[in-house]
Amino acid sequence: MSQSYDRGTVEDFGRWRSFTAGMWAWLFHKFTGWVLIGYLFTHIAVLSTALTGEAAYNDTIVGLESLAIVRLLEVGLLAVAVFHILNGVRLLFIDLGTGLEAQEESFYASLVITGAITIASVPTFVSGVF
Amino acid sequence: MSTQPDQTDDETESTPEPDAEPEPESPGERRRAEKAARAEAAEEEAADAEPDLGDDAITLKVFRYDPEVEGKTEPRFDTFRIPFTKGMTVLDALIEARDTYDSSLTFRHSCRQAVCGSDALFINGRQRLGCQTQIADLDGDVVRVEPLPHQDVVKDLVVDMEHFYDQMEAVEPYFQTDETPDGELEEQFQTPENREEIKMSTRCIWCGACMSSCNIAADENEYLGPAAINKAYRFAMDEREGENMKEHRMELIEQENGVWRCQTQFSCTNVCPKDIPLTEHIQELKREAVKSNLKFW
Amino acid sequence: MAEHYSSFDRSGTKWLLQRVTAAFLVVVLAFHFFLLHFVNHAADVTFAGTSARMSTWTYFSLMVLFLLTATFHGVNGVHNAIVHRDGIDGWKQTAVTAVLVVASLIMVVQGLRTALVWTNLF
Amino acid sequence: MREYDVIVVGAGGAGLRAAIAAQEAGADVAMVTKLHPVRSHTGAAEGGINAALREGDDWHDHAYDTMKGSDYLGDAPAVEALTRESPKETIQLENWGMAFSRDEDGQVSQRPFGGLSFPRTTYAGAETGHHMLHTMYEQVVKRGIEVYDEWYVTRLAVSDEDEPEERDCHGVVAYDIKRGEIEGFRARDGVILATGGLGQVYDHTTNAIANTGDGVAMAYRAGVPIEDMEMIQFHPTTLPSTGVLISEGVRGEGGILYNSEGERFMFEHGYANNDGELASRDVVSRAELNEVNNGRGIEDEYVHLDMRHLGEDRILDRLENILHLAEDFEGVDGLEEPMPVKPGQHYAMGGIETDEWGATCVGGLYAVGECACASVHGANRLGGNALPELAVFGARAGRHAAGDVDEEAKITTGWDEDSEEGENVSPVALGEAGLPSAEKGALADGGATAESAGDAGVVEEAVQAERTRVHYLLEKEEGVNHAEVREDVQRTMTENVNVFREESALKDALGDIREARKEYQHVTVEDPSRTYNTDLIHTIETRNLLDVAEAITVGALARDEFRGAHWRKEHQERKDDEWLKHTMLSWNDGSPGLWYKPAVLEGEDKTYEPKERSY
Ligand SMILES: Cc1cc2nc3c(=O)[nH]c(=O)nc-3n(C[C@H](O)[C@H](O)[C@H](O)COP(=O)(O)OP(=O)(O)OC[C@H]3O[C@@H](n4cnc5c(N)ncnc54)[C@H](O)[C@@H]3O)c2cc1C
Ligand code: HEM
Ligand code: SF4
Ligand code: F3S
Ligand code: FES
Repeated sequence: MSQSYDRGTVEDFGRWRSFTAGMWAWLFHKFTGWVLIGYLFTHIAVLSTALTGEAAYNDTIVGLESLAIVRLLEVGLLAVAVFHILNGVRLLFIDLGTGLEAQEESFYASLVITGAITIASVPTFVSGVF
Repeated sequence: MSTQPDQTDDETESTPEPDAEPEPESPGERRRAEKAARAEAAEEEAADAEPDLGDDAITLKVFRYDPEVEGKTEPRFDTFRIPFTKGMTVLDALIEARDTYDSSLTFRHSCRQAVCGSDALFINGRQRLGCQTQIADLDGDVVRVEPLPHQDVVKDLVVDMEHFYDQMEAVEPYFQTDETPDGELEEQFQTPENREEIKMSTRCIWCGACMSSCNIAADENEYLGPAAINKAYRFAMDEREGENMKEHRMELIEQENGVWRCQTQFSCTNVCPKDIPLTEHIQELKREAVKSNLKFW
Repeated sequence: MAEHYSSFDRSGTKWLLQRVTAAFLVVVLAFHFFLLHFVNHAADVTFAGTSARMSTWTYFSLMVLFLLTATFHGVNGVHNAIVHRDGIDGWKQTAVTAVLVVASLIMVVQGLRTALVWTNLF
Repeated sequence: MREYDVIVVGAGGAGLRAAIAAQEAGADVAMVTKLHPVRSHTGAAEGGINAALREGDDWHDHAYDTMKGSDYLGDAPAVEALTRESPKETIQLENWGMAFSRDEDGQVSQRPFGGLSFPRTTYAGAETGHHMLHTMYEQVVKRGIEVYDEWYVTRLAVSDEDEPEERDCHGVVAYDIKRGEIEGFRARDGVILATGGLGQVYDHTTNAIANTGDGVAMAYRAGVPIEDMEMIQFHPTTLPSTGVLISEGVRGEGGILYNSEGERFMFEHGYANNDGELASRDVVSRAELNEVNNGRGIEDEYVHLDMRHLGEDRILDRLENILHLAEDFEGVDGLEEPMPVKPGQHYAMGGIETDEWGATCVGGLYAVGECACASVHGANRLGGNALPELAVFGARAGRHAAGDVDEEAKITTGWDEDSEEGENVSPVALGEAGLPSAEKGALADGGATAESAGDAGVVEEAVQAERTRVHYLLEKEEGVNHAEVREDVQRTMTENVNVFREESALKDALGDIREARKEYQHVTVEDPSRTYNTDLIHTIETRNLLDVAEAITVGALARDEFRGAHWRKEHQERKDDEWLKHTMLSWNDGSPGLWYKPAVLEGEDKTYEPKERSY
């Protein structure tokens, strides 16, 4: 074969403008999954302060929870988790072979519901720090 | 009028340098150089005059690349203005551009009726068959044509299909039965229902649109891709092949690079010009695989 | 592939487990979030409170299962993403697997140790 | 140079079947094709495969129908080989897994087709060709047969003895489209041409853009006679804007043709009182044009084909593909409205002269499929008879080339004692358009090499000649683009050598073709690239179109009678005393000569007596 032009990875991702619902769902699911597992690691790390004693644990939790930034991150975490759950359920249905025709709609539904739940829970999450 | 350089990529479209030393050039080269110069002049004129092709002219932006032709080794977009006629397809427009303006414009095509699978292209941001895409159905007045993404470009709109063919051929894409009929004129019966079940999967024309649209199949990886899995489906679901053969087929598609890699992006299903429900077929095979595994557990 | 029937196919098993854990996680994660952010506000969590919950068998075993499934689900997801998307194989694949397995083992051990601090079941 | 026992040129249905057969007979086979096999135009065939499979049917009846359909210009031994072996080949395809449509009891389905006395057209939806092509290619993959795809065969390596019958074919020269390299392929046992149709001679055709009659033109220039080239089939139901085919299956299932007055004209105007819409294709095509010419066409161009009354279920089950075609290429919903249709070029009955084993008069050279003329279709092909031809003759030629057959052929090839010299009918000179001598070698394709060069030498020489030609085309000074020449040819053919043929128009066409030949001398290739140079390929193809178009027109002018697809204004009847013979054309190193050969009407155990052909 003579030369050919390899457009490379950059161009693969440069196509995001033409992504369809299913691709976005895939991307978001990936992203949220990674955030969740990342969080799980930190979560366990935080919790294991309990190993050094009751006081250390309580102080860490209270200390962290009093930071506005942590509260905001928690809202983000909720959004991420809710999307991952909803889209995860969507994927489970797809795996079972139901609702394939409605795959776009169900993705949009996941997004909307995630948004709604996130907004609705903001008061609960931030109460006490602002 | 002739090809017009795309405004955004104009650095790549440099005017041909006049040869400094008298290189021994062939008549063909000389002719081409002259022609290029003339075309250039005509182009400038045309750009000034803004040729009038009627209200119905469309603008075609086409990806150009040629590994050995000067000025084309850096990919660029060329712009053609084509008079629009009713019922014109993107393929028609490309042919028109080639036959009237630039005969070096290169693309695959043959049947003009969506059966040969030669002209899967990236048209306005989506994989489509040029011959099956009515220009009137596209949004906007600019038609942007690129070679299929995720594949190496050989020249202009022609991509290297070898990887796709390799994947298609990796799934043992041929009918095999547990037992062959004895008599010369003996058919293997198949219920109309079973034929119906595999019908959609047999429609594939090997155009490669699906593979090109799948992010998982992109890159240098060995994922079989939707078309090849669909091919496997076509045989695995065909009752005439028999149970043992089906086991064998399931093994093939359950490998590392088989069905498990699909992340249900659905883009394959979206772009398939033959409306094959690819994702559905892949998912069905995943479930079949789990089921057949559970049986032996 | 010759050994196909003797053992459950690896990638197929993991695929299925990923779904099964997901289905389980839907419930537990929702419960977890609800309990620790809405019923009991996260800011009000204390060692004593956690300890009390952890001292019932149902809650304790649920949390341990939660830890195990979430770890499997998350780490396996990451593993798939790396191995499948980038299509790496050979020693690189082995290395990725090893790192991920070690990391999750550390996390599970650490998680269990923490859980044992709280509980008075043993 | 690459070397194989058998080289198959073209990978449509005919080529694939030939390759499989040759390989099964033990030959080392390679296929060389300008398109990837699954891109071949066999994939476009819709309707079905005729085979006498069922109780109550008999291959003799199929042979009779075919002979009648051919208007008694078919050669009986070939027709009988076709109809006798078609059931076997069809079931062979089924055994290879082809997804035929099925009856309730699980057998393959059959449906009625034009000109058949029994519903024996075996089909797979309205995509029979697609399934057949893919099934065969799958078998080629299974057998690991070597395929050179996107290699364009430009010339045959034939030795240059004086008489074509003494010549031998030693291989082919091919141009690797992707790399731009020319290479020789030596065939130890045989070269099988299976290059398909020539529809691009016309501008309104059901054929693919790649159907440029390359095989016919190459064989013709190598000295092989070509037969009945004037016999071009115009299909009555093609979409007006693109020429995309609406399968005869629609009429087979009960579709009805209406004119602008809403009359079912096939009956109401008495074109075919018994079979109506299902009369033979030539009859229906002429009827439609007659309606249009008499002011009963819609928009003065077409008629309507209505299938709405068949009901959605039946349409979806058996003709779904038609709905997509009508929608995508004409914007018409076949479930809601009638589809516009008009006749379009569809099939070439004529082609390279072969016997019933696919062998030509040049040693080691075979031709099968649409590029060949065995002849099974005579003056008119019945729908559903081409696909079985691919399978039957593909298999026969493959086996023969691999040396697996020692049966004498009943059909003779080349000049023999029954042949008769023809008169020159053309008002203008034919053949090579007086090229400047320096370039002659670069453009003429005739037999090329001296005996002394040896077998491989013949190929080597042909490769050299081809390199010169390609170099010449790429380096030529300023000139015209092949597309202009091609357009000229297509225009004049469509205008003058169409369904209705008239002496003065045919002569005009020959004049135009002469002009086009002269133009072609100035043709240049703009694209200097070696990589995927389609400009070069199309330029070479255009040369082939010229030769083929001329042959069609010469034959049409010579045959002053009305037979099958060939209608002549001045000669409104079939002249059996004079014209039960094939028109033959030989290149004679650049100056074509016309001659005739009697049609073979004696079959195995009966002679097919010409009867009036009414439907
Ligand atoms: C729209 C349509 C519908 C039809 N429907 C039916 C039907 O229902 N029933 C029926 O019996 N018949 C039907 N026919 C007729 C039949 O399909 C064709 O006659 C037949 O498919 C021709 O097959 P082939 O193998 O000879 O050629 P093709 O399938 O055309 O293949 C030609 C091959 O030759 C190769 N080739 C050509 N030139 C060169 C070259 N220079 N170098 C290398 N390779 C070359 C090409 O790449 C290709 O692989 C239909 C035809 C058309 C157009
Ligand atoms: C609560 C319910 C959850 C559901 C329904 C769910 C569902 C899923 C599903 C179905 C997949 C597979 C996607 C695929 O292979 O195509 C997946 C991937 C993943 N999940 Fe979850 N999940 C849940 C919770 C979690 C949690 C708690 C974590 C973190 C610990 C997590 C981390 C991941 C990761 C990292 C991936 C891989 C993403 C990728 O493809 O890159 N998930 N999830
Ligand atoms: S599955 Fe569809 S998109 Fe993919 S190659 Fe086949 S026809 Fe093309
Ligand atoms: S786009 Fe790719 S991820 Fe699966 S659903 Fe289609 S193969
Ligand atoms: S040209 Fe054949 S699919 Fe478009």
